[in-house]
Order: sequence, then structure tokens, then C-alpha cells
Amino acid sequence: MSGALNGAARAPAETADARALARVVEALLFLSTDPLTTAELAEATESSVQDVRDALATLAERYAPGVSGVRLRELAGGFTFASDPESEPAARRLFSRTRLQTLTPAQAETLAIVGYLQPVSRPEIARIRGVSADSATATLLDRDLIEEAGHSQFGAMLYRTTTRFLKLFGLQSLDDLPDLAQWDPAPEEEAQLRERLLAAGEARAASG
Amino acid sequence: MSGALNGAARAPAETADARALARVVEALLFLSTDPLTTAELAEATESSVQDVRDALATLAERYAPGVSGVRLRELAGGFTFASDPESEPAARRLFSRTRLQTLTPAQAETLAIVGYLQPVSRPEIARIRGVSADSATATLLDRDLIEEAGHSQFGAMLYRTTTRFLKLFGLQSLDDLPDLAQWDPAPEEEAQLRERLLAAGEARAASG
Amino acid sequence: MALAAIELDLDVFSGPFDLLLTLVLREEVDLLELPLADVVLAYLDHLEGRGELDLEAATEFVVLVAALLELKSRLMLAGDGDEELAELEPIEAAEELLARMLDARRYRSAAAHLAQLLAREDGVRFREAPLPLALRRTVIPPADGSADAAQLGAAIGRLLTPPPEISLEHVAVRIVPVAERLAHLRELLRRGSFSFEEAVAGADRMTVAVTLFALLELYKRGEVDWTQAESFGDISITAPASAGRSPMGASAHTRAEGAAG
Repeated sequence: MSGALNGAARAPAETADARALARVVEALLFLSTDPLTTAELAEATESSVQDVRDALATLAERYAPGVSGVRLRELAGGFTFASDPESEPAARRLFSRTRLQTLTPAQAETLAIVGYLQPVSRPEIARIRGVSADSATATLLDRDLIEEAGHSQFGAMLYRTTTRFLKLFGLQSLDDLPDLAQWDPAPEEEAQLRERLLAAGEARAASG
Repeated sequence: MSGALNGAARAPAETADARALARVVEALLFLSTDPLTTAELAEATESSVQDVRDALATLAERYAPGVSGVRLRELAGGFTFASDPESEPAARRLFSRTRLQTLTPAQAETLAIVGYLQPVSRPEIARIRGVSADSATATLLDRDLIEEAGHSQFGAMLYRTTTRFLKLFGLQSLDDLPDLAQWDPAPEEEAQLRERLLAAGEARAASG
Repeated sequence: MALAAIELDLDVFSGPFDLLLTLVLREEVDLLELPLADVVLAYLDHLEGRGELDLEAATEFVVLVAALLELKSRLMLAGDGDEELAELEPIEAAEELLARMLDARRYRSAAAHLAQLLAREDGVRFREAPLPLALRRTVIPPADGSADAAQLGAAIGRLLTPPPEISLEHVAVRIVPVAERLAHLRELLRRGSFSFEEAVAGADRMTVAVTLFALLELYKRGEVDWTQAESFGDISITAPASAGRSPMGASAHTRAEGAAG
């Protein structure tokens, strides 16, 4: 309702110029497929980054949950509009094209390895996984979640994650990925594992 | 049908259901590339056409000129969002700038293979690169840097570079392509460039 | 009757058995996450339901499950390095396996985290419409002569470069011979008592592990005594108080020396 919009007009949007800037920023975000940074928006609108930030604050209220079916999201280092999940059942009925299906475990693992180690080569992914990563890599490339990133010194193709990956996984940047060390086992558990492996290895050496 | 966009329908949007429907219609129009008819919207939202019309009336206020940088427009039997013309200068600055891309590594590689070996088929490019060249080839075709050059004896499409390619790289003719000696790890080898590239590509594929 | 008739309902998969096989081979179902015991139980249930044993189908099932088991155990042992591992000392192999297991575990957890992130974004869609025509027409092509042909030559040069002999270099564990560590400890011992910390000052993880192994070996042979005041504390190493302490047995000697060489 228009009432919500009028009520949202705070200090930044009070001047006619500020309101005009918010409208242009809104149009640019609507047109762009990729998230736009405040710097890009400032350059395109010939405004200061601060004015762009104020415009984004105005838009955040206009596109707040419960007010609009579209949300203003900060993703992949920039800003973008996305649909509110409440509209998903209707979107599913309307669009035959489905959104990204869930990942298979092999794909998720390959994506995690690329996410953390990028740029990383296919042989290295295979080494960590213990199995070939060819089909998972091909699917991830196909879905534009990873992309080629030149060659390693050994000539193998290197891969990195894409902006689309950040967008679809709701991440602002790769720094949002949690520290890998958080999944390390407790020292006692690690010591136990080591002992068991050592015992198994010695048994094998003795029998062999 | 007439009057769907004039703001007569305030009352319906006062209920929570009507507001929720307006949000879902908003999200669907936002996501859709093509205009949507009231019938399509009614089916997707499992609502009556009249309720959809009321929702569109609510949205027409929300997306009115001077209120939003995006407009709700009625076109050829359907409704769609479009950016307001006031944002066009900024959009031009933004999108014409981002279009000035340099070649990605995959595109540069594919272009180099076509440049030096032309005519060359897509399967051959893929064998040399060790990975599919489909998306790079499509982009290069799109940018008019390569073009189709008939079919190989096995029926595969062949590619060659264009006049635009020569202009972009400032070359008089293909003879002006740089001499490979400085980049060639084994210039003394007798074999043809094509055979050596294929051999190296296959060795890379075999090594992962 | 076909094995296809067996319907499975597992966490990672539900559907007919033959589809499961296809998915495993295409890596769309992770064999590591597939509880094979449950598959066998489902088969037994199926048999019970039929009340008769089709010998041919049973044989086929046993062969397939055996193949899956073998494949799965290979996966669990981190496949490609087996030959390498076999050539390592037990302690080296254990360290290498441990490092691989921990690595695999980290990324498996990270993968689960990514899956959660994706689930959290469920129902979020983005607009992917092309730009309006009016804006698309303003695309400015790069100026003539603005691209450098040298990048094309460089790309061909890279493609002409054959791969090196396959790069296990970054994988391979540095081999630390036990013999060398034995000699090192004996040398220190000649100068009197010393601590383990001193013996491995500045050494990498692998060297530390092998040094400890060498120390155990010397202890077995009765060449050293050691004491450790507390768990994880430093170990102090001395020549044995009584030279008459008997070694543990000739067979242990022979094997350790064989391994050390």
C-alpha cells in the first residue's frame, strides 16, 4: 500500500534529488542480472557512494519483507533484487524452468573444495575426494557455479567459483565461508584415529 | 479489463490476503521475462481474475511514475515491469561500460586455436584444450570474432576468424599473427603445429 | 525376475536397485554415504516376501553387492595412492592416511554446510531477463587494434606445453629413512643424555614421527632409556642404566632393520 511507502520516507529520501536517485538505483538493480556494487551504482548515477547508500536504505524499506514480494539483498559483494520465498509455490506453477536443484553429495563436495582452495585443478580435487571429480566438475561448470581460471604450472585447468555461486548460496563474499578448522576433530579423537591407523599399518607390514 | 490500472481498488488491498496476493503477483512480474496475462497470474496464484486485477491496481500505485524507478505497464494483453525512462542515461553508463570486456582465458585460448589452425572444428578445439569449448565458441561467434566455415569431412562444423578479429587485434592479415618461437617450448620439433597441439592436449587429458 | 524389482528406501536414495547402480556409477549417489548393509537387508526382505529363492537373481545380487563393497572399501582407503602408501613405513602411511582422512572430512563437512546454505535460500529466485533492446544497442565494441595479439601467441605456447610427468609431487610425502634418524639419535647419545625436543628441533612433522619411531626401535634394542614426566611433556633420553638389559627378540630386529633399509 502506498501508506507504507510514504511512511518510509526518512531523512535521506526527503529531498526531491534523493528520491530521484533512489528511483534510478531501483531501476538499475531491476535491470541488472548481476549484483551491483555501491561504487558501480555511484559511477552510473554520477553520485557519491554515500548518496547511493542512502538510496539503498530507502529501497530496503520499500522492499522490506511483508511490504513487497521482492527483496533487496546484499550478495556477492553487491546489491540485487530477489523474489521473496513466499512466492515460490506460485513461481513453480508459472515457470516451467526450475530453479537450481539440490546438489548431489559429490557435487557439493567438489564445490566446497573449489570454494576453499580456488584456484584448484581437477586432479587436486580428485586427490582430496579420493575419487574422480570429472562428472561433478562438468555439472558445476554447466550450472555456472564454477568457471575456468587459467592453467596451473603443470598445465591442468584451474577452477574457481562464480558470482552466481555467491548469489545462489546467499553469500556476500568467499570470506563468509566458515573456517575449515571448525570441522577438525578434537585432539583426542585425532590421536585415537592415528593410533588405529598405525596399528592397522603395522599389522599390514607384519603380514606382508 | 479496462480500469485495472486506475487506482479505484483500494479497499481490497486492506485485507491481509489481498496484500499477500499483491506481493506474490509483484514477485511473479519481477521474475518473468515476458508480460503475464491476468489469466496466467490467476492460475499461478490460485486466485480469481478479479482478485488479480485488484492486486495489479495496488501494484500500479506502488509502481507509479515518480514513486518508483520501475513501472507497471500493460502491454499486448499482459502486464510487465519495465524501467522508467528517467533511468536510461544511468543505465547506458552502467551497461555499456560492463560490456567492454576483455577476453576470458578460455575465450583467448579458443580464439588462438582458431587463429593459428583455421579452419578447425569444435571437437578438435575441445581435444586441444582438454575441456569443452562450447561456451567460449558461442561467445566468440556472438562477438563476431570467429565464424562458421563449412563442415569437415566428418560433418563437424568448422570455424575461422573474421575480419573483425583482424581489426580488433590490429592485424593486416593472418600472416601477422605473432611468431610462436618465443612461446614454443620445443620449436625444434618437426611435427605440424596442429599435431603437436593435439598431442599435448591429449597428454593433459590423460594426466587428469 | 529382475533385481530392478527390489525397491529401496534409504536416506540417500529411494527407488529401484538397478537405478541405484546407475546413479552410483555416474557418481550421482555417493557410495561412501550408502549403507550397503541396508541394501542387503532390503534384499532379504524382498526374498522373504516372495517366499522362494531365484538362484540366478540371488547370484547376480551377491556379485553386484560384492562389487559395490569392493568399490566402497577402495574409496574409503583413498584409492589412487595405494601403491605409494604400500611403500611407506607404517608410521608414515598412518600419518599420510590420517592427513587424507582429516582433509576429506573437512570438505565433506564444508559440503554439508553449503547444502544448508542452499536450503536456506530455497524459494529465492533472481530476475534473469535480458536487457531491454534500447539498452542492448548501446554496447560499445572494443576499439580496433585495442587487443594484443601477443596473448594469442602466449595461449598457444601454453597449449603446446606437455604436462609434466603426473604431478604426485604435491601429494607425495617426503621419505625420511629410519636409518638416518637412528644414526642421528646414536650420535646425540654419544654426547650423553638429551631431550626429544632437542633431537627434533626445527624438524617437520614427518621427521618428528619417524624420529619417535627410531627412538622406539633403539629402546627395543636396549640402546636407550627414556622418561616422560607427564603426558605430552618432553621426553628425556639417556643411555641405559644397566648395559645388561636384553633386547626384545631377534625377529623384531630383523624386521625393523629390513624396514629401515
